[in-house]
Amino acid sequence: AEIRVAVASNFAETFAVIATQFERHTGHKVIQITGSTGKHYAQIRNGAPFDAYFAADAERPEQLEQQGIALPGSRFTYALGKLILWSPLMDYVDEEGRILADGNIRHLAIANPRLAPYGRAAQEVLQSRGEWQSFQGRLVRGENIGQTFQFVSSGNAALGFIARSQVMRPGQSIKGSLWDVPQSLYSPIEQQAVMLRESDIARDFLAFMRSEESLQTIRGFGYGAPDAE
Amino acid sequence: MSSGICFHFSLPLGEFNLEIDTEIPGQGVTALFGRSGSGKTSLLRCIAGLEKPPLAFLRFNGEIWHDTGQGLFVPPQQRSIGYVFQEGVLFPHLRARENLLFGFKRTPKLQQIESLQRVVDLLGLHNLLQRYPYQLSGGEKQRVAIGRALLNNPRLLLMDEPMASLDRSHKKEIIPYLECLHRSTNIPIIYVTHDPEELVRVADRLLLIEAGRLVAQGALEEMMARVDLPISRDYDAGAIISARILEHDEEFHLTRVGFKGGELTIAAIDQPVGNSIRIRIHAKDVSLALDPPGPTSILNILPAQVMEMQAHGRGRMVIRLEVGGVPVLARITQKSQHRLGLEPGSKVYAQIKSVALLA
Amino acid sequence: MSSGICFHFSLPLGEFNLEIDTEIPGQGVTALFGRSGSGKTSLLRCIAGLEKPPLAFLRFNGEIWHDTGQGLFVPPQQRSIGYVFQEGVLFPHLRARENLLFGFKRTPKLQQIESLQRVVDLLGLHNLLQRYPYQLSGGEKQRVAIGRALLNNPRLLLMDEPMASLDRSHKKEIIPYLECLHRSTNIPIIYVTHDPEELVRVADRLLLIEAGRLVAQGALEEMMARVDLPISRDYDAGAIISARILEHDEEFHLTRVGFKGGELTIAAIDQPVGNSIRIRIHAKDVSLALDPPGPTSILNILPAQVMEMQAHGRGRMVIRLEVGGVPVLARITQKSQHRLGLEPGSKVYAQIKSVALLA
Amino acid sequence: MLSESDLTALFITLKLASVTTLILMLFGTPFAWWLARTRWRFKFLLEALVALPLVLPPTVLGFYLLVALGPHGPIGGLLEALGGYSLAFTFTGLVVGSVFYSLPFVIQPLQNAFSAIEERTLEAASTLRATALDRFFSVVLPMTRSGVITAATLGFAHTIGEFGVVLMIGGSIPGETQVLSIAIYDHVESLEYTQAHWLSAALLIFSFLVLFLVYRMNQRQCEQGTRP
Amino acid sequence: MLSESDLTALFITLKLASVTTLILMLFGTPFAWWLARTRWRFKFLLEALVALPLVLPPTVLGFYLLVALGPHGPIGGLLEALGGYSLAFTFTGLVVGSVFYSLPFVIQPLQNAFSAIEERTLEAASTLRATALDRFFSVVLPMTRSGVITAATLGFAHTIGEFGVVLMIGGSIPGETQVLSIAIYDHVESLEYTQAHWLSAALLIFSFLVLFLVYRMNQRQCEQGTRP
Ligand SMILES: Nc1ncnc2c1ncn2[C@@H]1O[C@H](COP(=O)(O)OP(=O)(O)OP(=O)(O)O)[C@@H](O)[C@H]1O
Ligand SMILES: Nc1ncnc2c1ncn2[C@@H]1O[C@H](COP(=O)(O)OP(=O)(O)OP(=O)(O)O)[C@@H](O)[C@H]1O
Ligand SMILES: [Mg+2]
Ligand SMILES: [Mg+2]
Repeated sequence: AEIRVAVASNFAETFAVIATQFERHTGHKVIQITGSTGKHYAQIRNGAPFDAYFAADAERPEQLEQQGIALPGSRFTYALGKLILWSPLMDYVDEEGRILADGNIRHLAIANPRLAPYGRAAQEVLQSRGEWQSFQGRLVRGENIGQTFQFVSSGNAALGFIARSQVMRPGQSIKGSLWDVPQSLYSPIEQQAVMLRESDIARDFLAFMRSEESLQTIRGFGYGAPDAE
Repeated sequence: MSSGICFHFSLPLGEFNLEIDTEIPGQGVTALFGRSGSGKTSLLRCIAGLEKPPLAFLRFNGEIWHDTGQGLFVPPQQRSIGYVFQEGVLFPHLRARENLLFGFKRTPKLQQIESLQRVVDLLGLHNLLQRYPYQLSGGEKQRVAIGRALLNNPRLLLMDEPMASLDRSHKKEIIPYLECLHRSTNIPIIYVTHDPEELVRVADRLLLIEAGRLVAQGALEEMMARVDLPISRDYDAGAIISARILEHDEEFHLTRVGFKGGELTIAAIDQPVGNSIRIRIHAKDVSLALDPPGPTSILNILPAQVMEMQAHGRGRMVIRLEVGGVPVLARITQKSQHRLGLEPGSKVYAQIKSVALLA
Repeated sequence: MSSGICFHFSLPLGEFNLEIDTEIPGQGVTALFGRSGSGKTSLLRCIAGLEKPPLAFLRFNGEIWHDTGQGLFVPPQQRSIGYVFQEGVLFPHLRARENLLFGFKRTPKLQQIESLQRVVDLLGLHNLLQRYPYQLSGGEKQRVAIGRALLNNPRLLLMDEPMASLDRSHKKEIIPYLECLHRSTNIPIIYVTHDPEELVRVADRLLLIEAGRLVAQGALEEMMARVDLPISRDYDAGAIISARILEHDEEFHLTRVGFKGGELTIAAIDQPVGNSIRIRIHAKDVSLALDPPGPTSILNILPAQVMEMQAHGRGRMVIRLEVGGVPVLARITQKSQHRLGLEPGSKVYAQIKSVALLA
Repeated sequence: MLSESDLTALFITLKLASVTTLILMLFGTPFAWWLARTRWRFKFLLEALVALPLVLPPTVLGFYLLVALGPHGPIGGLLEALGGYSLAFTFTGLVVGSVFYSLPFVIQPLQNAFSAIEERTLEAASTLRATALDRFFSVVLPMTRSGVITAATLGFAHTIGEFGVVLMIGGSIPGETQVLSIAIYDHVESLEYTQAHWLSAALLIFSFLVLFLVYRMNQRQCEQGTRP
Repeated sequence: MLSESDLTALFITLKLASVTTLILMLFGTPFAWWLARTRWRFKFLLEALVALPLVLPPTVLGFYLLVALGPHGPIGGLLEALGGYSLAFTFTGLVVGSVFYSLPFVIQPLQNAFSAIEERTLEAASTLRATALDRFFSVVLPMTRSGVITAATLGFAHTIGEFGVVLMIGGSIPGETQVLSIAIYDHVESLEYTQAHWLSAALLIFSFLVLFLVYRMNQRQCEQGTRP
């Protein structure tokens, strides 16, 4: 049997690893549909045939639950996003983020705060450091965190706030230089999942996602693992 | 009643108004004659069904093709006509050969009378068949357009100045073919031309239009012999006479023909003795003498009587003679008329240069 | 050397090859004559600069317009020509008036000689000025095209069958204008036509081409009096004679003219006594008699001598006469020649119908 | 290089582009012909309507189409009420969306090409026994070939590259509605650049070959048929 | 209803569409003319190249443009070496991207319209003292007006609706590179459906009015000029 799961783009690679493990364990098939959380939300509301929804935030799964579209009680946080300030150049970003005070930065890439939780987090960081105003006009905003990464990795923006999961791979060191933004500077980026259609496989899969094996993978990709409830 | 083309069209075109109501015979060649802008093309278009006048009636040999009263309209493609447009209008994407065969291919097998070979021979298109229209000269295009209409195996042929840009030798080949065509197959032809020679060669009837209105119509003989029509002002007046072949003179390549008023010697005609032919005598080729002339190069000298005289332009007269009851026109100067003292009733000798006779 | 149009073109077009090398005078009307597809249009296009033959040389009144040897090419827009296309080619997005003025507006002020008013009057375009080309009849389009070329104030006028679809009364208005144009302004005109009457009216010189090659050229008089050219087969041979006006006969609307060989009476000419004119005597309008004829409607009877005789088609002869040293052609039947016992040296009377004389 | 799912996406893309182009040419041709020939006073309204899908961002257009086609939307609701079958997230839905979105790219070149045909040429054909349909196929189409090819190419290419609409109403379900453009997009989004490059290159080369052949054939024929 | 930032986005969108259309018409017209007239054997290669941007999903195209414009990319590197000025995230960059992406929509209708002009008509104009440029403006343009209008409309409309490329290389900087399509997209993505509806409606109505006027004028003139 198979299930279809809508997955936020930023989690796609991690998800694929876990899904493969699940398939190997159970013999079931997981069809992964990658895309933007906003689009998936609109599609689900309009009857998209998905069994589960792995969003990039907590808001939309919650709304689906309230609207009675998601199965009540199935919602859980599967990963915590970690924000970093990153540049592909070695030794460019320091470990405290002091580089942000450098007035010569032409472009700082962030995700659109209105669309992406990573963007909201980046805004919080800049605001808490009192640098939000000074960056107005120099901020380039990606539609999602993936695009933000492209701005930076292509060198068009010197540096940007991206997700740690975008540069980290299990067992590899991160290329370039980064500032691991302390969790205290932004509210947690909870990525939540819900079940949309009741089925045993879906239930098993969501459970597998919370298994230690999976959490390890999630951590390996640079996410924070949710606290065990 | 059932044979004949009967029509009435009332077509406004901007400031111009076509308003024609008449009937023409369902066979033979009817020439449409009139100045530039008089409505010849518009009339042909109405007959072809390319214009839809607010008021229209058209009956072709008993079939009703257009009747706005009844709301009846037979579209052009069902009329089996051949239309040679004034401007050629070949299909630019087709080679000459495909242009020629366009209508032919769409003709029901049983009605396919004309053959490509014959038309190509007639029009001298052998070397042109593989060419696209842009590779043809003006006259070549026109010939292809004529061939295309003929190969459509029409029941009615509409030709709008089909030979305007052809040289005389091509015309000389095509005209007899048209004569033959309407004689052998009885297809009526409506023919627009400005060339008097073409007119006389091909036409049986004449329809004269001016500013969208019918001015006169009738058999070519009558019309050409009329002195009151604008056509005799612009064109060479002349009488047309029906005659019969009497004898061939092989030595001098001459043919003797007889008509009601006597006999004439004309250039050799390639038809058997006994055949009926039409000949034409230009008014300007006829001179008059009071006495029978002595040795002269003029072969045809016939006694005649002056019937009617009409001034014809400055200093000129057209004299209607009768030669044994057959009208013959002569154009002479007023001075000659005066000098010879001609008046209706005068007896004269009409000197007709034999070579001026046309078959 | 410096006045005159000297050209040499070598242009391959598919299987056809234009290969012409000659010089024509830089004034007067040169008629281009040849069968359909003989290369008349192609030659005009070369002269206009619309074709770029691999081998080309063209000098117009001393200016070099094209010389592939030197790599010199003056584009059409800098040649100040007027080109009347065989197919009209009006601008479909412009009204007749704007079409007429297209070249005029682009002519330097000082060279603007022609006026819209004059051209519109001449061509009878008053009611058409506001029309778009699709609202014009075939002949109307052609007239606009002629007007457009005239209003371009050209130094050289190239006309490709400009009057093919015009009726005779329009032609009669336009031809004298062209005569006048090239006489008063000295603009050379190269003129393609299939109509012998037009030819004789407008042309000073004739260029005969066949299959892309020059067959003969010369002054109209000479060419028309030659019996060996195809043109006299297809067209009416005839002599052209220069004469001088002697006297006007107001009563009978006649004019007496004198030429080297004697005097002729012709239809009244609207020019003062003393003027030089050219007249034409069609061979077929001349008949011969051995004795001086009695009272006849023929006004012009001149003593002549037979110089040369040539069979001309089956049963016909063309006789070259001399009337006081001036050549005159007569076309008669072989039978007449035989009957009258004509041979070179015979003395005859040439009877010329006065009305057959053309100015 | 190309995974199996990529190949599936390629196949679906081609299927979608072909079906869409076919439908557009089938229905667009008579419509464009009518637009080119009618003298109707208000045809400019229709022309403006046809061009309208162009101005909305495809994703937004897709969003509205999704809402309309979804079970609560006017069209989807109606369909559901009739046969209980929603178009969203199906291949048919993709076709509907693409047809709608690529409409102007097909209609406009066709209409322009058709307008250039002179009435006289059609009249000549009609005197030569050709019916309206016959005239269309034997005169209009061959004479407007390059316009027709442009229309089909633009329609086809645009459907291949089309993305926003398809993503929105298709739901990117592999093997069903995930087309190539979405697959590439996904690869880029999930930082799988190598695959993205490969797929893009494949798409480009393939498309270039198709366009190449089409234009080449067109040029050949044009050289024969008409003086350029 | 419309916030100030929406209005700014509207303004930038119009500016972008106008500038892009202007550039495309300025450079596209001679190019299309050349394509329509040349007998060059390999022109079909160019034609295929022009149509190519169509087949890539805009976001992907945008991605590659972004890479090309970046300091390590061919274009960006060159620019940097020359004057040290990057195009990414600037209005100029948007213009470059839009021009590139909307090229086929302008070139193809123009080329088709130009091909329909008969050589003979131009020859007539040249015998009437019109130079090549004069012929182009006094004969070609008026005769191909409806093709030119189609080209400009498609180019303009497509730039307005364009989104993927603009998003990628623009960086959505309010007041500089955030265009309307992105604003609408943002509204949809952040579930602010009301604003999205308003903006879409405004865009549609505005565009409809523009198209309406354009087509209406065109129809009027056509009725005068040529038999339909
Ligand atoms: N592009 C071409 N390709 C091949 N042959 C051509 C091309 N253009 C013209 N020809 C041929 O060249 C010859 C001369 O053409 P041209 O138009 O000069 O003739 P023309 O003397 O003007 O004839 P017409 O009196 O019929 O107008 C014709 O036989 C024509 O078929
Ligand atoms: N669409 C139109 N709008 C206005 N007037 C028109 C239109 N079509 C034709 N006419 C006018 O109608 C008249 C008759 O045109 P038609 O083409 O029948 O003339 P024609 O006798 O064939 O002339 P030609 O010998 O010059 O070809 C002309 O004066 C022409 O200007
Ligand atoms: Mg006419
Ligand atoms: Mg010619």
